[in-house]
Amino acid sequence: MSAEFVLGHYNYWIVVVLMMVGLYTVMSRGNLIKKLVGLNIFQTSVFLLYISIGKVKGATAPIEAAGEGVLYSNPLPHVLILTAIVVGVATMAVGLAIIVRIREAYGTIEEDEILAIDHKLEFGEGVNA
Amino acid sequence: MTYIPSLDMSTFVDIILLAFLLLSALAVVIMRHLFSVVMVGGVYSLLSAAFFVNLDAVDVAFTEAAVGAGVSTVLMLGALMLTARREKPVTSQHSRLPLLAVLVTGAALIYATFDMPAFGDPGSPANSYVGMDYMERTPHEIDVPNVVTAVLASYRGFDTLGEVVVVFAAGLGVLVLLGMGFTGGTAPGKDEEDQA
Amino acid sequence: MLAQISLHFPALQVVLPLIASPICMVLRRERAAWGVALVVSWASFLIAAHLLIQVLDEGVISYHMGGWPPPWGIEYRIDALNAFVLLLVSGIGALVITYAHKSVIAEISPDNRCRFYALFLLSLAGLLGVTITGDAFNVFVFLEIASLSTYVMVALGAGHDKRALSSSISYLIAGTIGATFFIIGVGLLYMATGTLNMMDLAARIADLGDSRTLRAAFAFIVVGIGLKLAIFPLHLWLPNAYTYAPSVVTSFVAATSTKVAVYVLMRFVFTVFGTRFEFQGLTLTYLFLPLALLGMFVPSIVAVFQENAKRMLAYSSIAQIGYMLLGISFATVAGLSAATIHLFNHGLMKGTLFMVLGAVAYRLRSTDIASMAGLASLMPWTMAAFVGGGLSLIGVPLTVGFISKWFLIQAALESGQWWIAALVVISSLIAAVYVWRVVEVAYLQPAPADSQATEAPLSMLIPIWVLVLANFYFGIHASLTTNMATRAAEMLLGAGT
Amino acid sequence: MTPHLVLRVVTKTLIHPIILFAFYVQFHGDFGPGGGFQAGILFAVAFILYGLIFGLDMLKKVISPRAVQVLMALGVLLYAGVGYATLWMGGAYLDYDVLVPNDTHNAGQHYGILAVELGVGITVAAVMIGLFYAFAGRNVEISDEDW
Repeated sequence: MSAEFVLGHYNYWIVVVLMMVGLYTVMSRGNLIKKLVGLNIFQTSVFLLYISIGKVKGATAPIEAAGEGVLYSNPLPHVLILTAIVVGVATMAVGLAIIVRIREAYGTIEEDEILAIDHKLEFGEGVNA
Repeated sequence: MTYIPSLDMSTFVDIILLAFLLLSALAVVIMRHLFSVVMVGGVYSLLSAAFFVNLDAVDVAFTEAAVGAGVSTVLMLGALMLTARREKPVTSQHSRLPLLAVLVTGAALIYATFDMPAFGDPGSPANSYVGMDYMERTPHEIDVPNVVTAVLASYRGFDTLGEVVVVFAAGLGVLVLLGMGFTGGTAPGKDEEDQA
Repeated sequence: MLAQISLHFPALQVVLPLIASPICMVLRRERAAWGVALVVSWASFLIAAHLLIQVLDEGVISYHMGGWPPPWGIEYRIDALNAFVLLLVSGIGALVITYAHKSVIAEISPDNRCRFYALFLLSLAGLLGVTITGDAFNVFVFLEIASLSTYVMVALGAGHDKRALSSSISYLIAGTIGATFFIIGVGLLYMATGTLNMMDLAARIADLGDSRTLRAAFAFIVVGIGLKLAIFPLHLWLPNAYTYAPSVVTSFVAATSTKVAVYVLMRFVFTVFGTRFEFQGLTLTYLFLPLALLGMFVPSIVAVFQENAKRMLAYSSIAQIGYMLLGISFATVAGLSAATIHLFNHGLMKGTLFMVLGAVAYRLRSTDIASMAGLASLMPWTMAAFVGGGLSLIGVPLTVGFISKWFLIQAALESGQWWIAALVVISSLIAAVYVWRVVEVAYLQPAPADSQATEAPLSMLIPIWVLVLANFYFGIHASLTTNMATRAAEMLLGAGT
Repeated sequence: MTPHLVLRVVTKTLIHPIILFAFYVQFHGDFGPGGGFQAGILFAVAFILYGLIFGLDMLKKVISPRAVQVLMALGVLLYAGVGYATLWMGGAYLDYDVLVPNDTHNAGQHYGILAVELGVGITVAAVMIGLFYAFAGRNVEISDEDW
């Protein structure tokens, strides 16, 4: 593995590690807010991947005011990620609203406690609406 | 002409920013005080915005700073006010299966990187096809200087319509779930049927 | 004039429900919102029918959004396969909306009724958008419109049972991880090819041959869709979401959203990656086939032991996804047509059954099997519809279920795996067991003396019976669906080469 | 609300430049970074800041929750409506060229982009203010000691 190869790929490697840290947080933590923060990190890291794809070395932002003969970075990943960022925050808002309702209905936002209450509803007190 | 990656100022800044991103992501996993978790999550977004600027994605950076670091963080804090401040400790068995899943997924992605074009390569498939064509076509087909705006609002304008609808769906969804407290909305006191 | 408008039907198919949604939201009267939703969803169905006829007559329709040709602009591309899926989704949407009025009044608080129709239309537009588009990233955007509105609609069940909230958040987290996996996959595809248009992707992938980036892209797209689709080990979010969502939502989502996900899976695996992509063959044989077989049995057995009929049918849905996956895993024309036929037919059966349960919930306020004792004497038409749908689910001759199983068994035999054919038959017997549990309680047990339940209102019965009759009609005139499915399968396998 | 004089004065002076900047970002998106999304958020920030400092009731007088809901829908209607307009004028959905036929200076594209960006801005701003109303209008249940 040459130095050039490392220089040309370290960006992707770190981004992959970041994604996995986010994904791990979502999957392993029981606190719903923390899960959402993890989800946020996971998604943001995917944005980092996309933007890395569109980078052109020595180029500038794709705004055509710089004149002739200037190198520009690729605008398409930027557009896609603008959309994805907004989709991400929309999901976040809905998720948080549901969590607030969960806290009001269950008194907790810890997954295991919620599951325990659900379980009790199912088998324990025979409650069915 | 083959592209040979080299170390320059932008790459150097890139490495530093990625290191900080990694640190803040790890901090989020370790910390249990939710206020700090949310704030460090905001820092993560802000660092990403800096990363985007460094990679010439100024529009994305602007949005990430406003949305990721701003709106998301404020929403999270708002939700914290209404929910809890601390996270319960996690037992180690709980995190074993996720760890395995994450390692496998990560390995798949690292495996994928070995055939990827080098970072910053102007000749990579992504940077030499549709994306770059927009740079050529925009001046005579749409004639606005900011090509990102041209692609966003015209070439891929339908995606953006979808995106506005997603925002609308989120607004509608939160309205349905929480109400707006006043006229025409579900007042907070009206949820007694959930408690039943 | 009509000819002029019909040129734009591909766009209208999606943007009609899309623009009706904000209109419904600002309306103050629930009846008005229902009326708008009703008109729009039926118009949508007519458009889908028109598109299907046009595709069968004239071949593939390509519509350029914004007038930009692909790959620069977003293309809507309609062929035999997705025209078929569009017809299913819009048809179920129209019937469910027709049926919805009374059920929504019973289950959703007055403040939220207009907004509910707005969400419903968003979800319909999202699913139609995912199906019709020929652009990989556009799939993601419309998938999120559909998902986001569905999460909220599931959470609306909280007025009845608070477990709807915990189901909704699990669904949201699983769904978002799935969507993120999907965009990682699309990003890797973009990295390797530089394009997002599906046909263009297919052409470029065929040129590239094999690479690690493409393999990873394939894996991420399959896992991402697999989460949305609730393929067997990734199904954990589904049973609760279906159980606690309002009846109308369950009827619509169960009959459409997993079907659209199956469609997206087929589209990516066969059209985009194509049969020449070697990694695909390995995945189909060593991953899809075992998961399909496990999926046919484990959730079916779990379904037998459920106390709640809605949850029972939810597990049954996961099992049915196993059948579709099985068809896909053969990667033959017979297998893919079996999968496509079952995709359509399962939409019909589950639409029927969940709508019946909605009618039961409307009268009994419960869908526990125990509470349905003697219901056949109180709600004879409703329970007869359940029997009709149930027979179809089991796969009795003259129903669509039989056609599905018949094609699946033939596909298995054709690929020389008679034991798989045997397993399909055995798993159908399990379906007979759980359908019988409901029928036994409803027909053979006496009704409680104090029961007030009466026959479901006509506005619910008519859409239910339309679907029941469809279950038999397409079971008898099977050539209508099978011809289309075979054509779609040939197209899928042909396009990649 | 306790009278935090400094906060109030600073807020009052800040709101105008924020709104001005939002307008700049909204209408200058063709030339520099920015566009409807960013502008919508900036608009919302001005209102939310006002609501934070002067209280929800004061904000309600400036913009009622019902108005917020109508604006949410209006933005989508404007964006999708531009598409219907182009259909009406004989083009494909969202084909802005037909808005100003027989034009070589791409005026149709300019008007189209301006209109849809405005739609984006309206919906985003309204949704953000709506989110603020939704979360801030909820009762806080847990005590401050838990912090």
